[in-house]
Amino acid sequence: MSRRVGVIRFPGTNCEFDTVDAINELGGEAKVVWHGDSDLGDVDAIVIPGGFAHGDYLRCGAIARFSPIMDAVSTFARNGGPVLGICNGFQVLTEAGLLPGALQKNAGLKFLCRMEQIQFASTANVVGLGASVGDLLNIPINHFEGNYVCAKETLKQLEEENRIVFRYTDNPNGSIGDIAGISNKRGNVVGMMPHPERATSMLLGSNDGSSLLQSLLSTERAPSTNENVASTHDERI
Amino acid sequence: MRFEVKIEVLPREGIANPEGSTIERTLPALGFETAGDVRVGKVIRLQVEADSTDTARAIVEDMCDRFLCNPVIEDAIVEVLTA
Amino acid sequence: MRFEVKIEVLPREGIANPEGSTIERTLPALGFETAGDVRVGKVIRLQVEADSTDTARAIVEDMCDRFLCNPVIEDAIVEVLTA
Amino acid sequence: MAPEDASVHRVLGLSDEEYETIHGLLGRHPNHLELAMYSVMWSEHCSYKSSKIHLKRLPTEAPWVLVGPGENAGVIDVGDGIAVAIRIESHNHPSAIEPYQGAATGVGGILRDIFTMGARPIAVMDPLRFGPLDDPRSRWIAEGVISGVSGYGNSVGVPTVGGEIVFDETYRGNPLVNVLAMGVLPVERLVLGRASGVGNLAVLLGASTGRDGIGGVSVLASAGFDEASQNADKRPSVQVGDPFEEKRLLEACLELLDEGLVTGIQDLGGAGITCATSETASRGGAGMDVDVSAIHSREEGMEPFELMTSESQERMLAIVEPESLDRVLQISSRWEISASVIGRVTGDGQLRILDGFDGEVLAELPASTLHDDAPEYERPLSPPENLIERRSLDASSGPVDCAADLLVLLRDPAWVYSQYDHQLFLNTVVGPGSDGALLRLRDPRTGHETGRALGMSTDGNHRWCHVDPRQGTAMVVAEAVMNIACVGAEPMAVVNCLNFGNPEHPEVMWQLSEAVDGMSEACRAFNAPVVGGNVSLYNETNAVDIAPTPVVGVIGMHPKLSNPPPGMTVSPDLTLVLVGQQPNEDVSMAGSRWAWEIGGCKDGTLPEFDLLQTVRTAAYVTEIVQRNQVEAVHDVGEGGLAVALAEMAVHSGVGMHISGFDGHRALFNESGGRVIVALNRTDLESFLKETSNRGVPAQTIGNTGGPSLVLGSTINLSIDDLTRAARDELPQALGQGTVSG
Ligand SMILES: Nc1ncnc2c1ncn2[C@@H]1O[C@H](COP(=O)(O)OP(=O)(O)O)[C@@H](O)[C@H]1O
Ligand SMILES: [Mg+2]
Repeated sequence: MSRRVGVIRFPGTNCEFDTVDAINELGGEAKVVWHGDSDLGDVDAIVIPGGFAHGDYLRCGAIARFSPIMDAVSTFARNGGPVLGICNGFQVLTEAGLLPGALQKNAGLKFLCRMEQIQFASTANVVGLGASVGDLLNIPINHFEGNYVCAKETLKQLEEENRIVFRYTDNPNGSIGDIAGISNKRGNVVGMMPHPERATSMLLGSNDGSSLLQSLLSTERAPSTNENVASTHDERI
Repeated sequence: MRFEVKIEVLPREGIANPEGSTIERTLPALGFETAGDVRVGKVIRLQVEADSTDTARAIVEDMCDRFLCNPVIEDAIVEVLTA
Repeated sequence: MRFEVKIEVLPREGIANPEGSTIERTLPALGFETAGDVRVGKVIRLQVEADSTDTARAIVEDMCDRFLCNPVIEDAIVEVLTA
Repeated sequence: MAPEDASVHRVLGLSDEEYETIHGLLGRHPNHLELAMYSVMWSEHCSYKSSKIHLKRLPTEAPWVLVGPGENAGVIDVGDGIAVAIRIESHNHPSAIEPYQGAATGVGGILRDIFTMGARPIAVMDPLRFGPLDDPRSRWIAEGVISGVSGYGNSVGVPTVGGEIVFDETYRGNPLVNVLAMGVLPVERLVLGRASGVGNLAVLLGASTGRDGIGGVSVLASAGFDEASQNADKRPSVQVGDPFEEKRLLEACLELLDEGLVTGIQDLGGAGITCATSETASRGGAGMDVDVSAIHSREEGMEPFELMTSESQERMLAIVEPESLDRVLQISSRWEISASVIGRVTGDGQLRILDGFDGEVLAELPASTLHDDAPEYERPLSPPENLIERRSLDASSGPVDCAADLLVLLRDPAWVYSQYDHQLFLNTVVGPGSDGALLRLRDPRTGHETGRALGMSTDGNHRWCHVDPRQGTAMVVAEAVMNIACVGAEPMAVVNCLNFGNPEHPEVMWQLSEAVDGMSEACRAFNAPVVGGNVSLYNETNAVDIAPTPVVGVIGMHPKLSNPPPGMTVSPDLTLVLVGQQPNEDVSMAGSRWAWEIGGCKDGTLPEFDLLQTVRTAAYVTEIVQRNQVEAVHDVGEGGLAVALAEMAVHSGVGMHISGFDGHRALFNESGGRVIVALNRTDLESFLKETSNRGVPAQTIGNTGGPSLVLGSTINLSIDDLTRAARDELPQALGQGTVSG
């Protein structure tokens, strides 16, 4: 069981405590990890939460990826540790090369905060435990730069390798292939724009996010591997 | 020597540029019927210490590769302005 | 004739430029100790129909005044690139 | 110090009399720096010199009020050792010339008012008012302002949970951008903006000081906007906000407060360092030596008067004991926040500005004179000459096509609030899009739920207040209270932003005075004291004043929240009951949106308003919502009964049949204190019995179901048509790329 979860906090992150609360509510033990530390401590999983790391200046995630903690996150990911990037966390993971592609401004050029319906396209990843392909979830989005884009070959590869985790049923931001979330090849690193931690209580409108976080807590760390894991051309692992 | 450098970061060919399209849609209403092909990007001006224009350029190109520009979606044009 | 025009929109002198300052604070950690004075603005490239370079410039300057730039906080530099 | 030459004070906006007062206070002529400091502090914006005398009439006390007006924010005790800080402010004039940054810095400023009290800001609301949607410049302002609230608020990480959006001719050229913020804190962490303890240090935290916003107070916040003043020379005074700096500053300050490292703290807003140093010193009964050379500045060669009056954003002044300094610097550096010791608390009550602590004395004045001795004007006031004539007009005349009118009056603000993060912190049980917002209240020390929730709403109505500023303002307060009643919250406190025209016009002062009295009556009736506010005057274009626009924010408590409140969504086969004051058939339409936007008459006499009846109704509605006794609830506001019903129908995708209301007068009048309730048929009898026992009027008006909204024989519109009309108006008018005009 992955119970101890490190939630990374950059200056400008703002969903760290919401994420911690949601995880603890599900029986996990979440702790906030400062971006300037180089050691993750004893954790079984990592969440890079939403927010505006470094103000999202230059590009979302562009500065955050140079934070000292990101080396540890990369190592952890390479060793098969479960890593979930939510919203800004997804952007950081792409900038850091742990996931392919990039997130551009929404096609409508507006920030969007609202409930969206997404559908599981693959469950072979750390948030898919207990879920089935085709499952529909109501989870809020909250972003300006959530319009996923990648090279054609990358998209093809993502599809072939079953790495598209979620698709929107009604694309809100122009994402290629309606993509709301993807994983790396092994499925231990997932990035998604919707915020599962905001969908963990019916009092707030939905608890469809709980199962995703529960899955993260329940995943065994993927076996460490030395073989060269094939990745897309713009992934750095 | 201190060089002033200008870096233009533009969305790569083939990548949607909604900001450009929005401006393009608005222009005719303002009487600018003939304007078109609008692309919007970022410009970064900075100063850097270097021995020569070439080194200045090399330093800034390195900056672009590593940091200022995301090659998945952007191209950078570097211009060394003054010594 | 069709001209390609480049418009640089930069924060006016004395106006804070948070994006530039944030980049500036990051550069030393990446080994670019000597870089400084970073300012970030917008660049807009577009094409426009005009009789001459001067008219092209005039059209685009008008566009800037009315639409592309808010002189309260921004300056625009217009450059006519090619006919 | 050179004696002052005759005219400089006038350029700085000080009258000859004010100059003489300064002369008397100092016993000598002030120098330029001193004069600049008095001029910014005695500006309308900082001194409230025209309004103070009226504001004193507002009720401000209740056992739960910990801090009333006069501090950076009002604070109330909400039980369990938890306090709530709340404040509202205007950023009207900056937003007129640079909408994005004007609004962004408005959000930034109000958040600092909250965290300066030791509270973590957890909610923002943005009551916004713009010129007509068909005016390109007004659209440009509206879009810029909305993006600015979104860009700054989302990024700094505070949810925007509600607000208003109004378009009217009166705001062409002078938009109103008000921003409210609310935060929570453990009662024991409450810190005030006080400097005490001789030898303590004043540490300037945050952004560097630049030339932006020099004279912003006197020039921007207090000058009218006619065509001529929209010219370039005033422009550099606009400031640019940096939400990332603010976020780090916020976290750093809350950490300093958590560790008990500061004895007083004050945000820098209008009048910058002058205000912060003199206010902390005089509140603490102390003095301060300020070293201008220690101020971290953004530009070369800034003059002392520039450093002292700059309104650069994202700065705070903390008063710390010398032993705590190292730790303060450590925390600041961890959050990448600049920190400089710029002042020392002294015992003599003097504010001394020095070039180096042991250097030349550049200015010296009694700190308290900048506040306590600021002028207070009893400006002439008089009602408009033609008031009687105006009140005799019939506002119900005009061409009538009720169905078409309803489509015009419907507007869904979702396009606005979907650009705002309204969910951060996982408290938002009811966000924007209903009546009041409802946020779960969690203990700021542990994060644990208290099982209680805070209701919030902001409301204003320039149409009502134009017709009758006194009753109009009372009705505005009642509407705000009714909005939170609809989410089950009982009012605890009110904050207000008084947006008015030029106070040198006697009619404007009369409006302000009447509005204060109307607000006082209503706040007393609801037992909700005013804990803070802001006055914005000189809202005028080409010497035409805006319609009087007092905006109120109300906060209240839902004592026991286990389920989301019913909201306005109905299912088919429910009975609809109109609860509250029931207007006569010949009710006045004065001040209604119909009269202004369709009928074309802006005057008349407001419908009768029974405040005590409304208090009873609100209390009753609160109870039935708390008990989840009804299926749906929605108050009747702008646009009257027809709009309220249509909103419910659109929200639910369910039609309605209503009888007994025919014609535009019955459908669109804006008589106050009414709420629509939907309940199961089987509950109707007991419900009506209960309302009658409670002395709350109630009348069954129809039922839900079917694909259309059928209002008697007057209106029959499909839900699809209504939905399109409501949903499409804003995205079609805005968001298409607009022009500065
Ligand atoms: N500018 C805005 N920002 C955020 N929320 C808004 C804004 N304008 C309107 N809303 C929200 O939309 C809903 C309807 O607004 P409004 O019609 O003004 O409500 P009411 O008539 O009940 O006061 C409310 O929940 C309000 O908070
Ligand atoms: Mg309402």
